[in-house]
Amino acid sequence: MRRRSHILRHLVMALVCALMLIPFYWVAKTAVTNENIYAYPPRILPLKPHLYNFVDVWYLIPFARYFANSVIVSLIAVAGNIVFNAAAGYALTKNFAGKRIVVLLFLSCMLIPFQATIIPAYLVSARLGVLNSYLGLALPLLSTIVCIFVFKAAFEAIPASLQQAARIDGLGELRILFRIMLPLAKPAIATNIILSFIWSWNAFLWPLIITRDVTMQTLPLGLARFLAYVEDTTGALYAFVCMVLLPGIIVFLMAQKEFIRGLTSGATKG
Amino acid sequence: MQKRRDVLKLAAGTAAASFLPKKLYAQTGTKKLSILTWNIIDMEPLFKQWFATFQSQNPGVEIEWLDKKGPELPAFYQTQLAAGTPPDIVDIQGGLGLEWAGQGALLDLTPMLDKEPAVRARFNPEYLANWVFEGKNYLIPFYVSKSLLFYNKPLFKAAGIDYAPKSLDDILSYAKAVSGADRTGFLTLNFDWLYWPLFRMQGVDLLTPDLKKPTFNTPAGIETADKLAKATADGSINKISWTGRWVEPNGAFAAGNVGMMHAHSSAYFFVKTQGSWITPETIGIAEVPGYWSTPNSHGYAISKGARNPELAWAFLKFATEKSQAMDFARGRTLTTANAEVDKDFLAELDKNDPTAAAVLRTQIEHTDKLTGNWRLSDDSAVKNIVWAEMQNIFLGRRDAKTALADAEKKVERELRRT
Amino acid sequence: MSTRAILTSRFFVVPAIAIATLIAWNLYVAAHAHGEVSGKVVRADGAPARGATVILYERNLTSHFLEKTRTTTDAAGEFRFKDNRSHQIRLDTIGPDGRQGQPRILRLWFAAQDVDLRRPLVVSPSKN
Amino acid sequence: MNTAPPQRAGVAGSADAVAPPVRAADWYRRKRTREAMLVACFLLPSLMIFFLYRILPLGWNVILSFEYWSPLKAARFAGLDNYAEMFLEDDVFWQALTNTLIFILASPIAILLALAVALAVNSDLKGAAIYRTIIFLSYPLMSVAVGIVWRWLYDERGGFINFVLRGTGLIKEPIPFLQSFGWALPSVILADIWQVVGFYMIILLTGLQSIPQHLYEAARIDGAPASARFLRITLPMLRPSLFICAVIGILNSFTAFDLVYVMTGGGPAHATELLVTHIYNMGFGETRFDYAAALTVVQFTLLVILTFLANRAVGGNAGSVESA
Repeated sequence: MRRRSHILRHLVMALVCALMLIPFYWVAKTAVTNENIYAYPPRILPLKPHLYNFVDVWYLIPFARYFANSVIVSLIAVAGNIVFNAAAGYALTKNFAGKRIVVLLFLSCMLIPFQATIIPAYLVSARLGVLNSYLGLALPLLSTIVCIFVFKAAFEAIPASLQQAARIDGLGELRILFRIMLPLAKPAIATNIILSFIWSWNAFLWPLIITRDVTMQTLPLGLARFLAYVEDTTGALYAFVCMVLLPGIIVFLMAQKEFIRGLTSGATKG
Repeated sequence: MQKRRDVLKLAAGTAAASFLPKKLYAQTGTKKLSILTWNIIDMEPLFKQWFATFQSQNPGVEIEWLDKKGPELPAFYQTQLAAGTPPDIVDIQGGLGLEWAGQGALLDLTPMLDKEPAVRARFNPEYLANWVFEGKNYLIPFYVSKSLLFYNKPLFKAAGIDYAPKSLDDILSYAKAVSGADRTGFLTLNFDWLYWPLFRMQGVDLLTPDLKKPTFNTPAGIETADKLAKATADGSINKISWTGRWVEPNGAFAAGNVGMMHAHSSAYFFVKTQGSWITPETIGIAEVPGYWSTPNSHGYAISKGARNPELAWAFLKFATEKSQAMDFARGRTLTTANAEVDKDFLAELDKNDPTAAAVLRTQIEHTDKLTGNWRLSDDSAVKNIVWAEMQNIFLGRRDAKTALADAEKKVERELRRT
Repeated sequence: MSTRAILTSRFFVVPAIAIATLIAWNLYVAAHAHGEVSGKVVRADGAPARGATVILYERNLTSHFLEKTRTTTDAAGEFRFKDNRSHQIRLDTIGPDGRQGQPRILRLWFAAQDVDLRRPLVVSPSKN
Repeated sequence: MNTAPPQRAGVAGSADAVAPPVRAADWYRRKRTREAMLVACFLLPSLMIFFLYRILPLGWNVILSFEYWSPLKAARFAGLDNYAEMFLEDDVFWQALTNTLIFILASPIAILLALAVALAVNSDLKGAAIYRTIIFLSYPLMSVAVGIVWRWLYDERGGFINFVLRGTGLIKEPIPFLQSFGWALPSVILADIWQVVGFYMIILLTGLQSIPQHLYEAARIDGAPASARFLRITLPMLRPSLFICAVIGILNSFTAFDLVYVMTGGGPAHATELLVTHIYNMGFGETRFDYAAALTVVQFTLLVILTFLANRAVGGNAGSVESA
């Protein structure tokens, strides 16, 4: 019985994965060829694959510089997200006057599209004097509401008795947060790392507006620069996409182990 | 105490995490010129060279060059306007320049052009007149293009057509003859009124010459829209004509299964790199019946908020001078609307790349038959209204009569609004 | 956490491997980036083409090729360029009789990579 | 009158004896203020960022929506003109509103899908980590690239989907997915689901893994069947995560901006126009920031209501109201 249900589940999952992977295959295939993607019938296997598109990408944009900028901005954003979101998420597990308002405020903050805030956000950054700087690039991304709620949800699932015990032992709130709560909320941390990394890594419109120097631009802006040289049906574009995507995938692969640890630390499973 | 120290530590950490901004944009002693261009970062070497030359002629000038791609340039420019730091010079495509002129963002260049007739005389007058708004000239040509007809000679041959369409009906009947299986007969670009010559060749115009009233809702207008819709339904016209922007139509034509494409000259260079079938023998180049075409050009403007308007004007004169314009034409293989440059460059190109020369020659001929360039400050609003209804007609959601009547009403309302 | 645990954790190992690969690659590039392009030009019948002109075009960013430099082949039909700075070049040949050969596009792994053409360029191709 | 003096006397007389309780109350009060301080400090950084980059811009939009304004023109009071135009004259607004609602209402499908995947991946299934990785993989892709690829997948002539459907004989004539009024919006929604399903999954996984295992063990000892364990333990414990997913679904109606922009540009004839693309077009396309601001305010109000409803739908506890 159990075995059969397992096979069935594997089949379903394999199918889902296959569907998920088709666009990927196409990105990768186009990246190693220069085929016109509108040709009919589409060629399923790449014809004469090569890696020169990646070479083109490297020379068409200052890849190393953009990459370094992206890494710096993403590191700031990830660090900010873990500290600020964990703190805010922990605060929200407490009871305090005005909590409802704060939660409502947080929630409603999410509901404004960035496209409608470009001008005021730029003016704010100009007033803060952070235009064209790493901090300015990362600032709006330093805390994200979804991640605050991820932390809050994780903290709430931790038995209150643990906190109580810690408090009786005389630990301060900050220590409770960092010594007790955070180690038990590893999945939430991993989620925070993954999501905040992806968001800052892929941010496009904000860096475009706030940077003026070419030396401050991030990788996704390379896309705009890039599309100026080659149109978006060419292999080079897809090669670029691969090169932008890779760091995100690596971060995910490294951080997702924490899920497994979170899984096994939660007692034995049947 | 412990707790307070923890909090302090946290605060200190936060402060330390905040890098100080790298550079503040303060006014400096040197004269600064900032230039915002539209998606031509590939010309970086040439621009750097221009800047160096210009700086040697104007010592003490610092030049900041910004380049943004089409969809983002308006957002960037508007943000800079709101912040009070607009780039001195901005490169604008199509009718957007007039819109910004109408908003009061741009400097009127008429006095400068009047003072220096030699500069005015550089340009093809029709292209220069494209950016006259309420009698004032707000932009001067940077590089220009207008629509023409490309066709796939082998497909035409297979369909037994000796190409020479004299009217829209010819185009449609040829399209029908070519189409079938996975082939379609005709494709057009549609953004920025690029589809309008199809109407204009039938005698349909959008507005009265004083730009006060719509004139497209006529029997001829309805008939034309109807014909295009029918041809789309039976597969003669590729549907991408009405939904694609740049890449899809060009990609489809380059794939080699579309008979004709109505597009502006830059499409040729894109299509050529994409389509292996394209050789001088296989690609046909022609004017649209009646020689009607829609321009899709780039112009230089000076922001009204420019810190150094005289310097900006000096740079524009410099950049449109023969030698610079020629370099640019060569680097990008295009026409500049600097009449002398275009003539010389085409003569040169005739030797190296006759096909490209043939394409570009169409760009400087029949410039008295430009259409789709209405000098409105709300051109994009009108464009969006008309285009949405056109899509409804062409893709078969609404019949031409009611849709055009609706469009007419909405355009009237929009014209009243401003 | 002990030093050993840090050194063997994937958060150290992955970036370390990446950096090591990067350094190795850059060393390799530095040792092979003199911009030397050499090869041989032959006639349609396979005999070396002496005195043929070889033109080196660099690809500029809008997929046009711009002429950079040209040279003439020696008695053995061989030629050598020393100052290619590009990662994508085109070689055109013009025979002593003025006829053009088939152009060849070379895509290199890095800018100024040294290349020695294995297949000779053929001037005045056999179709005429 | 009678009781008062003795009481006072009592308090005054035995000050020492009563002192401890008073000090204790004081201590509690101090502890409460200290805790409030701490909560405030913990919330401060996030609140500052949101204030600067969310609340201020929102205020800016609200004010602007009652004015005539563009970057270079002095603001003039417009009353409700912008709103009147929107509700009475702007057909595109109504279309965009409908599309936005459809977009949001489609998100439960994706959430259910993600829940199924998350449950499967969170079990003792071998290779679960690989499945999880693959399914999440679409999320980090840049939306612009996703749009380009899906635009090709849907292409009428050269596209993969039509190729497969025709190859297997399911359809005779190719379907012009992005060119037809009926198909365009569902097609865009499908592409969007493809991209965000991994995001939902990761949120739900975080939630699943935060559920203490002993709850399940206790239930198993009690002999509760799997379905009961799911309904009684998993689902209630997942409420916060489900709420986050619902909010993400609502947000998605504007984070999908790039996707829509690249795939259809809002067309054909506004068939895939969302409020956010309309806002962008109005603001930066037609230089009507005042009108765009009014649109923003309406969208914001709409989303607040939807979020409130979503909170109700998953049990009303997700964040706002709960008592310890």
